[in-house]
Amino acid sequence: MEEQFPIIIIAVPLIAALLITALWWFDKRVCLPISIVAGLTSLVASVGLLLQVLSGGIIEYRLGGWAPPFGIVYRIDHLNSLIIVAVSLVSLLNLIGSRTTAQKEFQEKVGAFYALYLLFTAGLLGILITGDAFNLYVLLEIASLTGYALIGLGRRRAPLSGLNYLLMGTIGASLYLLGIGYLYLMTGSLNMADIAQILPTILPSKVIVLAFILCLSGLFIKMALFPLHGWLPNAYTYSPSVVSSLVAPLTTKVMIYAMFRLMLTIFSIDFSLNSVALRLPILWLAIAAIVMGSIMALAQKRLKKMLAFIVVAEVGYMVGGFWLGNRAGMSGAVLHIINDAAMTLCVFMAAGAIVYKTEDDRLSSLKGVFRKMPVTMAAMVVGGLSLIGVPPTCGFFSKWYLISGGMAAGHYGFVAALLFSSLVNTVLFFRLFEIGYFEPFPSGHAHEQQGHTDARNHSSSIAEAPLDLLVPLVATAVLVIVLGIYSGEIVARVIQFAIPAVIV
Amino acid sequence: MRALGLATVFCFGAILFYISFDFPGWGDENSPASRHVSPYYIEHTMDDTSVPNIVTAILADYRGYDTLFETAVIFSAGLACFFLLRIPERQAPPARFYRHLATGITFRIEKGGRLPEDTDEFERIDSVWVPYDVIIGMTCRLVVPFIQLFALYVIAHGHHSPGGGFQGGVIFGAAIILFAISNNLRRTLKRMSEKTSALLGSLGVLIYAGTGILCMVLGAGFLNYSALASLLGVDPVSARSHGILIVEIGVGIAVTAVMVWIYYNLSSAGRQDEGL
Amino acid sequence: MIWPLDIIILTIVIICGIAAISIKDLLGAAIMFGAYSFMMCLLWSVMGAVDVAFTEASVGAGVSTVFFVAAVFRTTRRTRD
Amino acid sequence: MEALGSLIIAKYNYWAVIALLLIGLYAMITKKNLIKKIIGMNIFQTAIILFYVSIGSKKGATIPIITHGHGDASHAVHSVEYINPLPHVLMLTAIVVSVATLGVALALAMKVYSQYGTLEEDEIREKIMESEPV
Repeated sequence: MEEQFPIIIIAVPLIAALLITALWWFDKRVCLPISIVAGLTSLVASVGLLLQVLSGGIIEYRLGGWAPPFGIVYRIDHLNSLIIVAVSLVSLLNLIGSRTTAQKEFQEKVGAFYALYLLFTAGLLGILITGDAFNLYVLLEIASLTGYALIGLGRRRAPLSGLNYLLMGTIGASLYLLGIGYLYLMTGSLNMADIAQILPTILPSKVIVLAFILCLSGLFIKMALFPLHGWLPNAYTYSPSVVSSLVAPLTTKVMIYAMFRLMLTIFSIDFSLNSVALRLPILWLAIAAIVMGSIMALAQKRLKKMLAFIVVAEVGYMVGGFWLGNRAGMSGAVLHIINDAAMTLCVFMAAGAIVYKTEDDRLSSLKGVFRKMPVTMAAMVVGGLSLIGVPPTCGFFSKWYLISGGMAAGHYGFVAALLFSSLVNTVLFFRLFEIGYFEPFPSGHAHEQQGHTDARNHSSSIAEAPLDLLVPLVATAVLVIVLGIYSGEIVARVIQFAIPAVIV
Repeated sequence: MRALGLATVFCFGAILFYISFDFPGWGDENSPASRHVSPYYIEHTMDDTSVPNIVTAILADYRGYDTLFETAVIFSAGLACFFLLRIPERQAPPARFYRHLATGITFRIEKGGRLPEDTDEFERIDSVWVPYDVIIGMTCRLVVPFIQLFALYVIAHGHHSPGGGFQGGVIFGAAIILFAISNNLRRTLKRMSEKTSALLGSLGVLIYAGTGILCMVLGAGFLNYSALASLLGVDPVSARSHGILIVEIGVGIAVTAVMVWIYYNLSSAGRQDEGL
Repeated sequence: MIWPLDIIILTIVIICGIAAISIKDLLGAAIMFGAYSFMMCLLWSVMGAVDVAFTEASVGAGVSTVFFVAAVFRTTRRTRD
Repeated sequence: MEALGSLIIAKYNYWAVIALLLIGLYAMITKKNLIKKIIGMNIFQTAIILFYVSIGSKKGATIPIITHGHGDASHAVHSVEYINPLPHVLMLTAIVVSVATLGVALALAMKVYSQYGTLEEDEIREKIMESEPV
């Protein structure tokens, strides 16, 4: 059983999605239990896999029993086993919180929603686990296709932004496919480890450099690195809340993982950082992403759009961390993938709860929301503090690593951008807290002047989000703090081994 | 915008063109692509899987995992179209139109009244007059079974000739779509309802994934068809060949159903009425 | 692989591609796209990729075109570019 | 002259791929009509498929179906006699992915049309500006 963990992680959500599509025509209540069981199985298997990797090192799983360059293999090391756990956990938490909101948003089509949700999760987990460059493309497409559909069913501008995302995303995936084609043309192989072995024999080659650039730019589009982020803000803003709290924490992070896998395993780390003169340009792009994302977030009047621009800035953190090219920066970036998944889930879920209750996410309509929804806003505070980078929340620790990486590399622009972004996040969240906490509820004027029971009751009555949304939200907020407390442990026991030894 | 687009396109093109001079020549049998992995497939397919069509063998066996997810991609496309477009019928329309098939006279029934669904003499239409051509409808009806037969041949003969689950499935689906275009969508829905197509779609992918799980249960890895040998009572190499046939049938069912499902939703904008 | 035939079909493919994106009528564009796919399928069968050509003939030239036509019927034929 | 001729024969297929890639990309960037953009996207994808198929081709080789399949066990199979089958397999997958993407793209475009009554991007933008000032 234990040697089958890698496939269980992927196959169980896939089969559950199929079962839901079939059974839901007969009974609509089966969707959520099946999905949760599938998510839980996947999580248990991924934790088991992480423990196996920790005790025994790299695991290889051959699909169809064929040896690597000929068949497809899974290759699980410290890096992806850690991120797999994070992704399946985030997906499960959001799934548990989806019952009421999904029912409200999708009504009759809720079965299709859960099936797409599980397919999306299976696609992302497949990207993380695979050791085959072409297989990554197929799973990328399954994750994106379900993502487009989920986003397209939101309100107002959602179909248009979904279509925009689809067009951009398809260009991205196609560029990646073209890059893999160039690699295949020169090496004749599709297996990542095999390509990595062949590459040194044919370097230097212009075709390989172009292949690297094509793959990278395809992934940059998919991860919404500035200036290719055009699709992201609208897509995340107008999608249904339960979808944005699924897509926002996961898609960009998994794409960043794919970029790191590309740098690390396919093209060697030495080639990507030193042979191609891309390090500085990409670092500056990352800095631009951080700065522009923060500035654009300041300009927004809607909560979800503001959070979406913060996601754009966070992408800059991680990309920059990897391209700093030293141990601290890379550890920080890997740690930030996990932390950012947790804290983005936290703030987007809290935003989803607010939107569920108030039907409006304009910042001006959030007056008095602390009194109305104390638990939700407490979670939002934890998430916000983590995005700012206040200890002991997890955001502080990864940012610490990133900053010390920037110092060690002598790249002070990156350090300055990180500090600037923290500052802007402080402004953003404290503005939010101020509106929510100090500004009176819209009917509060009466309360101030006449000071009587009617208005007071109205403004102080608690109208909290439903319990099945609150429990995972609180769990996420706790997770944000726990991750922060144990981040030293995570770095020492897992991430340390994920970074190649040549990096100091 | 146009100038910027042109500039981007030309830069991209110039880079690609410049790099193309470093490519190995087109059709060069000594290029790395033809030297490294692919000779193994060409030389060992017969011994490993006993399938002469190398493409089928790689598609369903060596890289069968890719194909599983490719089927899942098409399945999620069907699901996505349903999810995005389908408009469930909430209330009865103000008036229903029925055409008497023998005479072509249209009846209009007001206030939610309706004729029984299973009548052969009348058919429901969506406006006072819907174009209707006996010759086209009849001809296509005659052609459809032959196209379906060909589709089955393509699926079954994928081991020895070009073809397989995808091609056969798409042709089978195209036959049903042809029926839906030449007659109308309601009549097609009576023969293959939306529920049927959704069930068949998930059944098809389930056959594929289930085969993989079955191999796993029998003690080999996921999708390692040689584990089926004990179940089928043949040697492991033939078991691979049979395994390929099973998954191709699954793919065929899934692709047929999903193509029809997507067509249902696209052609009627999710209302599932008369179609094109 | 017969390269004069190959070049002729390639030229037709490129012409069909340009036509498909420049016709000022969406139904026409959809049909041109079908022609493009069919020519592409011929090209691949000339190059020996029979399975790919078969798939493209059924998927690209067949079902994709039907989807395009269905979508154009349910929306509009009008286009300004 | 001789060298130029052989260069063209060795590369013209890749150049055609580049031309098609550019046609698709151009349509996706500059066209305002959503269906036109989707057609451009499809051309872009087929161009990549053509690229892979070109990688797979081999001079003087036949289609990748083994003749003398069953029965004649003594007949050795030489890899130079058959076209490289691996790119074909990959491209079967890519074709199916492209039709799946096409279906979803058209569904989204139809939703956009039912919402705004037009498929032209600039007209849609005008309608958005009218209906929802931030």
